[in-house]
Amino acid sequence: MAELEAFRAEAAEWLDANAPQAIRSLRLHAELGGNWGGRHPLWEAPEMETWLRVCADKGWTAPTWPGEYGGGDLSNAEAKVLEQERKRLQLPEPLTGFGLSMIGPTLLRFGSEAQKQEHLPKIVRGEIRWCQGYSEPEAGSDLASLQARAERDGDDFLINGTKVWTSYGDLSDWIFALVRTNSAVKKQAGISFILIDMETPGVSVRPIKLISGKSPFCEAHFENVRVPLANVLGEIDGGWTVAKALLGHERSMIADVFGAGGGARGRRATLAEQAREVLGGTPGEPLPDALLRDRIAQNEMDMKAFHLTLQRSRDAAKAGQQPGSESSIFKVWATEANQRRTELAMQIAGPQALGWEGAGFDEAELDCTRAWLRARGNSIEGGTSEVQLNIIAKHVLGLPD
Amino acid sequence: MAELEAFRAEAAEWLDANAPQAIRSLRLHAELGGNWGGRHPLWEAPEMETWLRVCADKGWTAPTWPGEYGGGDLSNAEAKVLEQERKRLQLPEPLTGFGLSMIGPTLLRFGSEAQKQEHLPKIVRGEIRWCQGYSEPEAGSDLASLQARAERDGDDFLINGTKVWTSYGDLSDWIFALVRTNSAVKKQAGISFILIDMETPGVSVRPIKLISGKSPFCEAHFENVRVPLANVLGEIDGGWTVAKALLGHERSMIADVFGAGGGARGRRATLAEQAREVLGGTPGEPLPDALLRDRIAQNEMDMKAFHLTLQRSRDAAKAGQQPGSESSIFKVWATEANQRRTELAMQIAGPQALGWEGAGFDEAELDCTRAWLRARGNSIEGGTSEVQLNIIAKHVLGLPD
Amino acid sequence: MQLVLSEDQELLAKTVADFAAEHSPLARFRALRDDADPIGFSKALWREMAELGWVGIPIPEAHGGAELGLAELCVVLEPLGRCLAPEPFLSTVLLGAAALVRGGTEQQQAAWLPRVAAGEAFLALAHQEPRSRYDLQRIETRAERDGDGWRISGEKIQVLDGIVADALIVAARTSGDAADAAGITLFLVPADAGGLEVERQHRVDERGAALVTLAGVAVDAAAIVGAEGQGARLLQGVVDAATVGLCAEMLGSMQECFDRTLAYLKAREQFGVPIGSFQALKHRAAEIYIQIELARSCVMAAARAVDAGDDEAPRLVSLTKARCSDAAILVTNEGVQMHGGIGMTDEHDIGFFLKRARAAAQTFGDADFHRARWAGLGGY
Amino acid sequence: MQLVLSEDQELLAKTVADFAAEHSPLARFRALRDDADPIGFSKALWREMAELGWVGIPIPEAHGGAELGLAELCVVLEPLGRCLAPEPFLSTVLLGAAALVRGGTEQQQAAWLPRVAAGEAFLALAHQEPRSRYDLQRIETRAERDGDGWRISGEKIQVLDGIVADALIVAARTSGDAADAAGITLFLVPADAGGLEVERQHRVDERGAALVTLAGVAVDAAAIVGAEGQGARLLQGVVDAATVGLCAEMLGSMQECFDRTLAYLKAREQFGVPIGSFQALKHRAAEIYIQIELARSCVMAAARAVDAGDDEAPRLVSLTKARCSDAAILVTNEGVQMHGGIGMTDEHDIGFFLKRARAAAQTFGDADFHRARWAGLGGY
Repeated sequence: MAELEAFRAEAAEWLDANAPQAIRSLRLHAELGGNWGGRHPLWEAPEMETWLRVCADKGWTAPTWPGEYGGGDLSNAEAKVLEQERKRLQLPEPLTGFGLSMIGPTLLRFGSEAQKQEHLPKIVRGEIRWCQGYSEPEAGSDLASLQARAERDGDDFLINGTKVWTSYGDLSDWIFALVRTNSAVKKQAGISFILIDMETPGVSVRPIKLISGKSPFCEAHFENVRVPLANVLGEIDGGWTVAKALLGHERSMIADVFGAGGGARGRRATLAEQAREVLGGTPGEPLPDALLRDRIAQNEMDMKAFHLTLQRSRDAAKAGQQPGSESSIFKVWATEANQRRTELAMQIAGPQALGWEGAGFDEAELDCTRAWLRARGNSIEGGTSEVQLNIIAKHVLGLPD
Repeated sequence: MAELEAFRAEAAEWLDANAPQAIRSLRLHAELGGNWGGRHPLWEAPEMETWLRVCADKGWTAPTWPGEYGGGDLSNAEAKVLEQERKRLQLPEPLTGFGLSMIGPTLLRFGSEAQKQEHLPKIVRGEIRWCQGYSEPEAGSDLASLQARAERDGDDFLINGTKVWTSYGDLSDWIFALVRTNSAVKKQAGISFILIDMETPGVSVRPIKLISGKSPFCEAHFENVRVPLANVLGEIDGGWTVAKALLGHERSMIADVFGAGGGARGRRATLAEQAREVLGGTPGEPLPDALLRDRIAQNEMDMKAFHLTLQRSRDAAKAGQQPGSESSIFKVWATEANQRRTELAMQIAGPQALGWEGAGFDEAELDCTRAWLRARGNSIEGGTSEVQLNIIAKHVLGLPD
Repeated sequence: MQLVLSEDQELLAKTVADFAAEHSPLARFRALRDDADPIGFSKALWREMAELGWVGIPIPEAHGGAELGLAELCVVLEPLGRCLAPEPFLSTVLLGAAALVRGGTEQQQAAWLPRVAAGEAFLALAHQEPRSRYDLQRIETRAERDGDGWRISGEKIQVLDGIVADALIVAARTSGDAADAAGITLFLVPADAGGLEVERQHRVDERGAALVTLAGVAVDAAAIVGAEGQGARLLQGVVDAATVGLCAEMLGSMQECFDRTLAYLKAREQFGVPIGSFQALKHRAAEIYIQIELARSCVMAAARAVDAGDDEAPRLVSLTKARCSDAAILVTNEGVQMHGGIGMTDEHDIGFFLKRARAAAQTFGDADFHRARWAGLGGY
Repeated sequence: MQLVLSEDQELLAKTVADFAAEHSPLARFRALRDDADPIGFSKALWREMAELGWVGIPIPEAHGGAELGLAELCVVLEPLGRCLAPEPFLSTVLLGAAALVRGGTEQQQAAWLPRVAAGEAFLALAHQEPRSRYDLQRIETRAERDGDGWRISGEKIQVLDGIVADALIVAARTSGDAADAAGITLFLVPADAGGLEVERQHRVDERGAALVTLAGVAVDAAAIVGAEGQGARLLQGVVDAATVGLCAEMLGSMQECFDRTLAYLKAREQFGVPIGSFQALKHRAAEIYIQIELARSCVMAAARAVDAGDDEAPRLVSLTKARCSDAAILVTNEGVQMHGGIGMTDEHDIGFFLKRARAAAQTFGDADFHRARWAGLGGY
């Protein structure tokens, strides 16, 4: 413990000494939300570039990764302390994105030495921004039925197909994708996990507009895209194993996001605050609309029960117990509670909830409308609610097929 | 029209002349609910026996049945007028029961001449009380999987098996039942519809107690019960056709019962009246509990929308249109709305809803508790809600298996 | 009251459906949106509808209409709801013209109704205000006497199709306080009146709506629709009937959304079988079907009750709006969910139904509001 | 606050579960009912539970208890809820003894707590009245000064296990009006006091309850539990903690009902396959599972918050009771429905869970009541 406290002091000192003044307490922009790096980076503030560089030099953009790949070589406990100190000093994360959170850990687990050497340092330094290519237009919940195919051509694969729901595909440099490399075997077999430079000829990306307006999602087309065999992560035809490891990770990320109240939630009023503003009444006294009051309480209680269940799951893990099956409920419950929240916000806003833009609606009202529409997707993306319920019924409850 | 009006005058005169004074405006007992006839009849009042006799003599217990079987030979229009006049004069039905409503019409459609001659006049005169033997302990919703079997023995069948949910089996004289007569063919084929005198040796009946207390339901056991082949209605192995005709009839009867607000509903307070009594507040003003008020309104509106749909269905039929698919919703909706009603009554009654009998609870409170428990069965009996939804999905919406 | 379409009504329904299929596929609605059409609908198509006699349905024969009922209007509105046709039936016919039919002077009727019936003039009802929510009596806009006439000042929001209206029927307070029933008066105000400003609002469902500002707008005594101070009852009657019309449109929209979803359930395969073979989705589809059938019965009953001036009409209106609001949200939520990812994209049409359903549900009172009204009318 | 069972708690849970399996299968509950047992539970079994130390869990060591927390008591109550064990934990321990632990004088504690811990004495709390519904402060029973002592008159209903209680803790009003918070005083009244009548009530869940009539029951000044006129707060604290205990029992019951239903879904065949293979039932089962898991987290959190005297405890209590009430009704309704016809028969056990769930849901406030309390505590 003493060592850890020594590290805390050291970390705090270093952070304080190296963080540019301008980024302290920097309020992150809704669209950017931090440093995502890449070949064409977008900076929240010019000093964010400096901040990334100094942290990357120290390996503290990826504190727990091995030093040989540019990481910080810290223990998990140290990394947690570093994180605590960063937050205490109100410093933004030096780097964020799917390189650090998704493909990096996967490379560490499944990558060849050459692959690690090639990709990890660039992730650590924020030089390459990554995106994910899993879903396809025709596959939906049946992920394994994917049709994008890679055909062997000498030492290369030629890739053809389409990926959808590729978040920030238009801003990314490399994509990790699932492609079919063998159609003679049954569905899950015959899939490979492959890394593709999006500057390769034949790759094109088109943003997807949602019912709520613009979105980070893109559709990526591959037309005879030539990729070296060496870019396959894991075994050829063995990509399903790699993908599954990553998918579980994604679902718990989604639950975490909603568990924390949704990405942009922090800046929004609570339902009770919104209702007080819209409906009036005496502060501290019951809201004048008993029905809305009851539903607001229900939604708050849904969220609270969810958070307690998250905590129970974590506490059990900390206590060294086997992970309980309760984690299977996180995705479906958190996303649907969020949908109920946004629908309730619409109902509270009443006639003022019907705006799309412009005159007669304030920013909070327009945000309410967009958030409601966006939330409809929560029970679809990252595994539909139906799939989640199937999983619970089969794997937790043991109900027969 | 003039003829019909002449009949109205004639019917009114006859009813008025022949109905014993004591039965006019007779309030029917909850348990008996009218004349059910049979070998051991139970009379609401002694004069009910006279009333049955004079009506049966005229064929007006079964007004539309042919005169040769003891019926009244009236047209449907005349029968409706007769019914109107009876109600206007506040006279009870002379006879009720499954003979008139279920097996009688089925005999008229599927019976041999000998069968009609044997059974119909006794039904008309209320001499034989009938019950139904369809369901079995192991079959549930999968009616066609029934196991009661009839094995040929000369000119007889020997019947073995068990029937459940036989309403008033302990008070009935004959039972119409489905039995398997051929197990070599697929499920629906190989079933026969057979008529059994319950005084035959080997028949035993045991009442079924429900979670709500005593019930009209019974379990009927058949052990080597000898029944002549001639008692099969329709073709041997062709009983499914007969049964289906009857089943549709039963489901619409159930919907009618709930459509009319449930059997005993007329004597109960509405939810709003109950809530006013329990919760107080100023009559005419909103109830003090806005949540209960909302749910009471919702339930009233559910019932109202259901009644309007029943009316729409009938109006369309009257207008000579093909029956719409909307009738498929009656059973599931009416029974579930009734369940919601009884649960809501429980919630309104609050701590006073928890009584079973005796001190500290008044009759209305105890009735509320029993009605709630009894209503849980509404979505099971006569075709579960799940089966009803399957039927809608398949036959109305055309969704694939 | 017969809950069945007459032969004439059946024929009308078919005519409108055929017309909608030919002239108003959903692609037209999308194009109006994508082109940022300034008024959001087609005046040419409106005139065609007028020529077919639909616009004039509730207008007396003496003023060029068909003098038919709300029941017939609902027969027209349901197929138009199916294709989300944005033409201004609600604003011009069900709110504007209806106010004149019910409360207008002979002079007002003669001046406006024939032109409305011919598809040449547009009307709008300006009753809603920033603080009124769904309460028709919460009106703060004031009309003060000014000689023989009046001067009106106030702010109105979400005035349906206010941007195209040639005249606005404005609810203003000539006496009493903000929530009083007494003291509300309706005024017919020409769109070119001095001090009147109309600004378009952009709604999630793309329907035309406007902010209306009245800065001492002068009108003469003949501008009053109905009786001075007695406007609340007239307004309630107009909005009740319009609510049923809106519900007919909602019924069409939810039926279409459901039909499209059903078709998708049958066509779309996952795990090698149509997703419509999954029992959980089947049961949910069956529940939706039930809700739509119940909503249909309510719409028919409410329209006929309003036409008959039945005492039960206000309760049936609230019954219908509560059911249609809840059903429309359920059906369209499920529509998007069952379409999966593609249902979330702007390029797929199913999302249009979701947006319209919510907007309609929160117009003229949401389900809570109408359940409370049902209870209140029932004395509890 | 750690939402995880300690090793000791895990061991306790297992001990109770084993004990329940051996001594209290559901058949015992059925037999008690069928035999119309006059008290509805087994005093012998109660003494065994006392010997195992469970009855004395919340009682101070000085008075023969284990001086453990509500968290431990919940660990005991959950397995007992699984087998619907009707022994008087709620009445004697969570209401009666808890009131003395929290508010009793040293003398009261010494007189009663050791005997309670030993399983020899029974207590009950008489607070509910015909007009009180779920409001703890709506008390009309009056205590009037009589010399140095008091005379209590009033009527109490649904006094849990009142029929066996050796003493009742009676909430009476020493000042103020029916709904006032101030003026409520708790009195410890021996069951043999003159003017006290106790009559058994028969409830749908077969749990012991009684009507208690007090006709000028005389008690001396030393009978007051807590401070005169300050009983509301004490009563609320006691009922809050008891509510969590009730929820732990409900959690056990709903888990057992669900386990039995799941087993039935796997075993029962229709149309040639297990009904648990039907996707609609699967999804409903998954929804039930979710509700139970959430309820479990809440029970654990509320018990720990009460033990810690956390400011958030009252909100967590209401969170827990609202969730458990709703979940218990859902789970048991579905339990009966999924069992089909047999689930409706008295001879099948699943209906017992339905009855108990409803009774528990409507004890100490239903879900609506606790959502309103949550909102009120949250300042809206």
